[in-house]
Amino acid sequence: MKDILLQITMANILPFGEVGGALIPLLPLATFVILGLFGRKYFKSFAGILGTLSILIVTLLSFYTAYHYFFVEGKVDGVFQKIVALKYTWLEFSPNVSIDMGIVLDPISVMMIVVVSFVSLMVHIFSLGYMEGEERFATYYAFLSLFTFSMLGLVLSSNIFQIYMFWELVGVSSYLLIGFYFDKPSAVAASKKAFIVTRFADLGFLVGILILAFYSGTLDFGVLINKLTSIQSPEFIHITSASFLGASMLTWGLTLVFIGGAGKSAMFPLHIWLPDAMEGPTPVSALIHAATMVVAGVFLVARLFPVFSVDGTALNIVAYTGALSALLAAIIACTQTDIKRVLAYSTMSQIGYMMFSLGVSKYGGENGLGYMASMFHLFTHAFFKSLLFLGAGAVIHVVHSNEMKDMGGLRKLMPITHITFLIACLAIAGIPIFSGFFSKEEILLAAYHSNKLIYVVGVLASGLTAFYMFRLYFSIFWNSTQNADHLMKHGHGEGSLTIKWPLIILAVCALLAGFVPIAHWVTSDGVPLETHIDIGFSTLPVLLALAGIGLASYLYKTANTRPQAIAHSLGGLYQTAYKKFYIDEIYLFITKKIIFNLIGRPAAWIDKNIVDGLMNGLAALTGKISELIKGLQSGKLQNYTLYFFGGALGLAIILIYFLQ
Amino acid sequence: MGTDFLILMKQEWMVIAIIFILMFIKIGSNEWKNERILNLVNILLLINFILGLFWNQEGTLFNEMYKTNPLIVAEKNILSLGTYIIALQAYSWLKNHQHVLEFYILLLSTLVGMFFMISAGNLLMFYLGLELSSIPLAAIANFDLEKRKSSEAAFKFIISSAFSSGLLLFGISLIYGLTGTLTFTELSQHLNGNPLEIFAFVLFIAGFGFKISAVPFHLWTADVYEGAPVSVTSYLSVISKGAVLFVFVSILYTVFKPIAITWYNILFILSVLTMIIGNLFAIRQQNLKRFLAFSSIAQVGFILVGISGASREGSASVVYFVLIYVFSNLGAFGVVGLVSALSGKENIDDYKSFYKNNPLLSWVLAISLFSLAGIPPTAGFFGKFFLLISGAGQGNYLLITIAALNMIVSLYYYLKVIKAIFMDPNDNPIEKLAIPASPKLALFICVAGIVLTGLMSYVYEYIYSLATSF
Amino acid sequence: MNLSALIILPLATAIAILLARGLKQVRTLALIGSTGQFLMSLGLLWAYWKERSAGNTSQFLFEFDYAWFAPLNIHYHIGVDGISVSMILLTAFVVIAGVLVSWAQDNMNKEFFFLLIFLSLGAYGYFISLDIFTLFFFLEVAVIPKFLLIGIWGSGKKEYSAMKLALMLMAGSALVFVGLVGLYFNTDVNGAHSFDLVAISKMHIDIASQKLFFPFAFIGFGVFTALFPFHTWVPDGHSSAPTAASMFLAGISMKLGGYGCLRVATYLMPDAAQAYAPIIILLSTIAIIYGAFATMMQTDLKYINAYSSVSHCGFVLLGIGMLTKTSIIGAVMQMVSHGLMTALFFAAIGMIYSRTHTRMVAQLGGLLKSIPIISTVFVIAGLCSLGLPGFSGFVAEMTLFMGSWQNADQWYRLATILACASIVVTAVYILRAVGSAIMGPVRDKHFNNLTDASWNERLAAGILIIGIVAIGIAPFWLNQLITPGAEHIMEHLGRAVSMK
Amino acid sequence: MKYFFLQATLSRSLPFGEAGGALTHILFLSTTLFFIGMYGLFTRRNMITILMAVELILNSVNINFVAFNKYLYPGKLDGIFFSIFVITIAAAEAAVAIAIIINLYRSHHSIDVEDASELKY
Repeated sequence: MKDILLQITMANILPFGEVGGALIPLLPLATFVILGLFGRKYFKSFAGILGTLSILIVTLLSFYTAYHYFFVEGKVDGVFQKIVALKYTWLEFSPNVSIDMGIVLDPISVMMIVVVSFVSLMVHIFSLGYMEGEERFATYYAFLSLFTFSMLGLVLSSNIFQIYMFWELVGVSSYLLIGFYFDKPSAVAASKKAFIVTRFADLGFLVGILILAFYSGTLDFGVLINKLTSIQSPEFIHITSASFLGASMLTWGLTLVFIGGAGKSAMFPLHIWLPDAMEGPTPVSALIHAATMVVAGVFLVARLFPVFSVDGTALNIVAYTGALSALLAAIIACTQTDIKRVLAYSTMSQIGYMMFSLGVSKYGGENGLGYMASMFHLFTHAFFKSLLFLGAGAVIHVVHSNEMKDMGGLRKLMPITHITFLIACLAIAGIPIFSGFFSKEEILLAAYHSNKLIYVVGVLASGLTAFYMFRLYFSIFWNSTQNADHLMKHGHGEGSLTIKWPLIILAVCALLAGFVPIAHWVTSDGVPLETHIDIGFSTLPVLLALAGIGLASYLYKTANTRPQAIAHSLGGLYQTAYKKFYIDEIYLFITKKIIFNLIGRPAAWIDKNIVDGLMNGLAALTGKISELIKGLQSGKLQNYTLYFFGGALGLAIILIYFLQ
Repeated sequence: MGTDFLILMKQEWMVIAIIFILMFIKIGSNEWKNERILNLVNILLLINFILGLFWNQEGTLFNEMYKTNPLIVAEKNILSLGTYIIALQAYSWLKNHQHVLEFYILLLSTLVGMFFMISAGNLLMFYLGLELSSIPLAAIANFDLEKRKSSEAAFKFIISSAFSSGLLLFGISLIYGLTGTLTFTELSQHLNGNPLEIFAFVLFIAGFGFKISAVPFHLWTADVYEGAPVSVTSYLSVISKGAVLFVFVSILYTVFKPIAITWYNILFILSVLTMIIGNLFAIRQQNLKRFLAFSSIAQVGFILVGISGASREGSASVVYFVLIYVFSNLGAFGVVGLVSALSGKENIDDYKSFYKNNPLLSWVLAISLFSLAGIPPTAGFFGKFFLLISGAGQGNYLLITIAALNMIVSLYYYLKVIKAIFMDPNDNPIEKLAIPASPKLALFICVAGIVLTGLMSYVYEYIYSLATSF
Repeated sequence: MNLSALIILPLATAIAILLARGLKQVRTLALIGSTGQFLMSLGLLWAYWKERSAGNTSQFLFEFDYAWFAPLNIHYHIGVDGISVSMILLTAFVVIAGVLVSWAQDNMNKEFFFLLIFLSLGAYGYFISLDIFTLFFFLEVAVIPKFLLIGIWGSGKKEYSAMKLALMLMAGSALVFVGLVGLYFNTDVNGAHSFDLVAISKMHIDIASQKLFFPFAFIGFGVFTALFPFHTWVPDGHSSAPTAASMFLAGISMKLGGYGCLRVATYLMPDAAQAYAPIIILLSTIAIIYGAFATMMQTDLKYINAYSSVSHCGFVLLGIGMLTKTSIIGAVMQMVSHGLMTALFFAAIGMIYSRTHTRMVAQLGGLLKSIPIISTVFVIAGLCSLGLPGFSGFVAEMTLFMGSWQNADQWYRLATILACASIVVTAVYILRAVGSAIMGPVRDKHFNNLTDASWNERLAAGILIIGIVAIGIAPFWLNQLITPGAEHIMEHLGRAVSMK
Repeated sequence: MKYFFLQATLSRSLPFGEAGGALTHILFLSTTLFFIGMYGLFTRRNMITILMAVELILNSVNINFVAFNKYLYPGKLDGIFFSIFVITIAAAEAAVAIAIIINLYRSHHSIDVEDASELKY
């Protein structure tokens, strides 16, 4: 057996050397195994504490790592290095091509582990109160740990196949968590849908990997990026000269990989699973469908960004898909009434921002602004969006409904939730000082310098964002107070400390995250970037956002019939947006009508009647012939002798005249 | 000369001695009980078989009319063993029969006839042996005197047999006319393959075809097998057929070697026809005896494939297969005969849920059928494999493919019986049968033979060492 | 290590079972025997590693050669390489799980366990054979027990299924037979024909005869491993069989075919394998896609798994047809993985069926609530089937795809992409089944009173899951086990090409 | 027509030598007898007649043997001996056959061959 290969460079970045590094993903895995096997029986309510403790340790380790990377050892000659901290061969196909399990530390992965573990910790704590009394409490924490493990593994991947594996694992943990309330048919359907849609996208990812790996002759990110970005390398010449249907194999490979990313990140037209995924417990939505898993697609493109940057076509696809998704989702979000769905569409919209920001970016230096902005937005978005979801969760916890009409006037009942939610809304709307403002400005700036059309879309969407977020905010916390009064009467409180504290912590983050100098740390080439806010440039988006807020307060702050009137006057347009542009229906048509009826059913029918029928027919034919020739054995002696003689004579004739 | 005469023909003498002992008993006293006679006969046949294994010599007698060599001795021993098993199995049937002694006298006469036939070095001797082995058989085919089917079977058998000897003789007479000799060793030097000779040869082969029931000379087989008593049927299907096959191989391989191409073509046609027709008819049978008749026809098809190999492997594998066939077919017939004698049921439908009350018999029948179907680890697998491998030695893979596909068809009907025994429900399955000791012994021998003959390669290697090279 | 012990132990167990009395004795004996097999297979793995790490690089280890039928040059020649060892491990895992699952088998228990153990004997013998006669012998040994197992203890239209299975498999082996005989007569080892796999591999058989006999051997073995369009025994056979028999059938018996395609057809007739590769790939791609779509329409859990087996075994043949080292490794991995996974699946289905007395997806629902352990087992099997990382299915499929993609031909690429696409369809049917049978509201009041898995069922599932996970999270050992064998095959292919 | 055709083939290919003429005539006779027997066997319905037809066939063989012996190979007595044995065996055969027919008559009350056709298919 070949020994496990350990390649440690600058191991002291990681707490306690490589062991500590490996602990970051493996601790949640261990928690998953322990809770999964024994949780039901032996832990029951202690499971939550155990899971939270383990994730707390992981968070501390991540912070330690981030500190050491960004402040102590990560930078060599002013450039943040890509450090392979741990690597062992998992499956070797040939000396060059192997799937490795490793930990790679570079700005984006270090940033991501911080985000993932921190948000995960918040969600763990929140769930202690939120999921209390749930029958499958231990299982819930097991799944959360599994997800955390997979997500950490994903961001730390050193190998494109490793990322694919964890990609699938986050998919399945998402599946398990969405379907957590398995006795609800809608939850089951949603989990199924989420998994299948992303699986379909992953097909693209897989084929993309095959293409890239074949031409570059490696699966290792470092080597792959090296080979496919150096114009003179034979691999590069090979992959760009080979073409299929008019596009080079590089474009194909990257586009296919991007399809995988688009699936996971709910980009149009593969976004249909995300709104449905809100069937899962709300903290799960906060963790998976807001802050971490859904940005995996962005992360993937960022990870391969050097390669993307040499291929304009692929990058354009990324940009336009992102922009389209951002706008589309924003429009749909304005019409939805389920608060979690609104948040889901807003997530999709924000990820659209990140995507197109990457798409308009170039590699290196100032040109890499979009890359930086995208990562920045990813960072800030994680906080305010998980905060929004947790806030929504707290609301749902009290109201026991997802529908806006069941809410209203909750600001008195739930003051902390109200304040934190407001902060988050301001952040996402891009109001200055709040974190979202900084990242969104960078994105729009990058777009402005590179693609005016996308810039316009971005600005438009940012106005819409402010509108629908505040529509949400007002509908929940202001508007009619009937429901709130009713709840007050029955003595409902805001919830336990475990519910409140995460909200507060996240609110602080959402407020302050914008001041984190991401530009100094996370850039396309590792060289720190200086950014500054251009007041003049910011005016338009901020004004638009304020307008959106104003419109929302006009329409939704108090109970009135104006929204209905507007919806009515928009008629078909409103309906189209409300029905999410009928994309679900189109999918349904394709799957149910075309795949099931035109492929599945015929295949089953053919198998039963034609292929199997052939076999049965063969047997039946034999029986038929047997029946047919039974007359030979007539029972009459004279016939027998006649056949006997005839046979002999025939044999003689054949032999004498034909075979001689 | 005198001692040679006694020693070389030792096996014949022993059987003749048994016949005489039985005749003395018949003449001397009528008081003997059936059981006593049956036990005596069984012991005598066992002694005959054991003695047949030792003190054998090689040589010729009567101006090469009679010859013997280790292979022939081995073949005769196989037949003796088979006869012994059949005698054991006949116990339940003959226990209450009036004419036990006559049965054995006639039966053993045919055995003597076969011995002479195998040892024949001359067409006349061959003919005499053949007739001696078939005419008494017709008589014992009618041994259930009062049964209509039995008489009909015997009648069909004797007339077909006479007719086939007529053709055979006509062929022999023409061969004689063309070559002027009847001795095997001289015959082979005079053959040159002209059309008349081929015509004569075809008639000659037709005679053989009748005996081994190759299609299209097989039509009597099923009727006779069904009508005759089970013991006679098993004797016909195993011993009589086996003996003729032994002769057939040696005559083709030695006497008719000069016209090998001709008989290769004949064997090709016959084997394909035999396999296909045998199988197609076997599929639709309900009566187990009739079913086994057709299955044995199909088996002959495979044997013909083996013979067509025209090699030392060919002759060895035919002898080997016949040995295995003795065990397998007698195992099957043994069970069928027992059930028929004790409960009177012969149809496949009657065997539904047979396993419920008679697990032992079921397994014996199943193992025998598996062996007939050629399923490992039973010996039948090896037998068939070697037959087909020697057949493939000629490079005719079409024949092998046809044979292999026919094995599937044959498997189907064997499995149909297995299915009835083990799987099909039946409200009224056959009661638990009390099996007398001697049939039990017979079945044990059969099963042991089926299991061991294949796995112990020694048996095949021994036969191979005896076999004549082509 | 004396490999014959792998045959002798099951034989001794089988005989002991025949002599035993009562269910308790019988099943105890069966368990002891299968545990013995299990330990022995692990011992074999250990011994194999020891030999290899001691620097023994010969192609086959622990060889033993005895002239069985000397006149025909038939030998009892046994030995193992990594591929065989992995298949033997698979067999041992499935056998012990199968015995455990059948713990409560009361109806004709003696015969049942006898046949199970006998079947395993055939499989072991098959995997250790280095003489193609012996190999063929054991191949057929393993057929008839299945017929009886299905026909006697099965459910539904069991007689029909049993008959169909037996006939189609025997038809397959008849074709194999023709192929082997043809091969035999085209060999010349020291002036004699030979069945010896090693000896034949060292000589060059002329291309015309290779081309003539390769289809026989390949299709023949292919029938066992559900080669389209000869796969129709699979759904009926699997669904009618009792649980343990389904497990054996899908877990072991279908692998006999794949192993034969690789070890006999491809290895011994490399030129023909190359010539026929497009057809193999075409058929296996059809099997993969078509099997997957046909699965989607099934409503019976066993049918779902059976059709998915058609699809998954298509991967095996695809890997063999692609003829690259990685794809062949992938094919072998897929065999092991699918064997374990599908056995687990059938075990879970059997457990569900024995409690709810239905296998129809539409009649089940909400089982996760009342029988969480069994449901979890089912879900794990499903996730493995749809190729989730961490389980063996993923490793095998990815290896296969990587290997297939190395074949630069456009059409082969298309086949690979289609094969990749099938995993999406797999997700659809697995999740549909899981969604409506395991999850969802409780469909029937009685389901609330079901008892969860008993110790033997847990143990059986646990053993299989350990196997699946052991490959899933640490595939390198299996990879290294298989690689030398695959390299030998590739080397042979390469040499054959240069001889052209 | 078929039979004549066959006879023509026979006579063309026989190496008759000087004795050709006479032998041909005798062979013609025996062949005719053979086919007459055959015809009787195929068409008669009485079992005894059928038996007689078979005897005719055997007799044609006897004629063959004797003729060949006399004209072609007069030095040895192979053919003649053969025919004696054939006659003997034919007698034995007839005896057994008639016994069987008698027994059959007991159960069937008929010796029409059509009545003895219960065993079929």
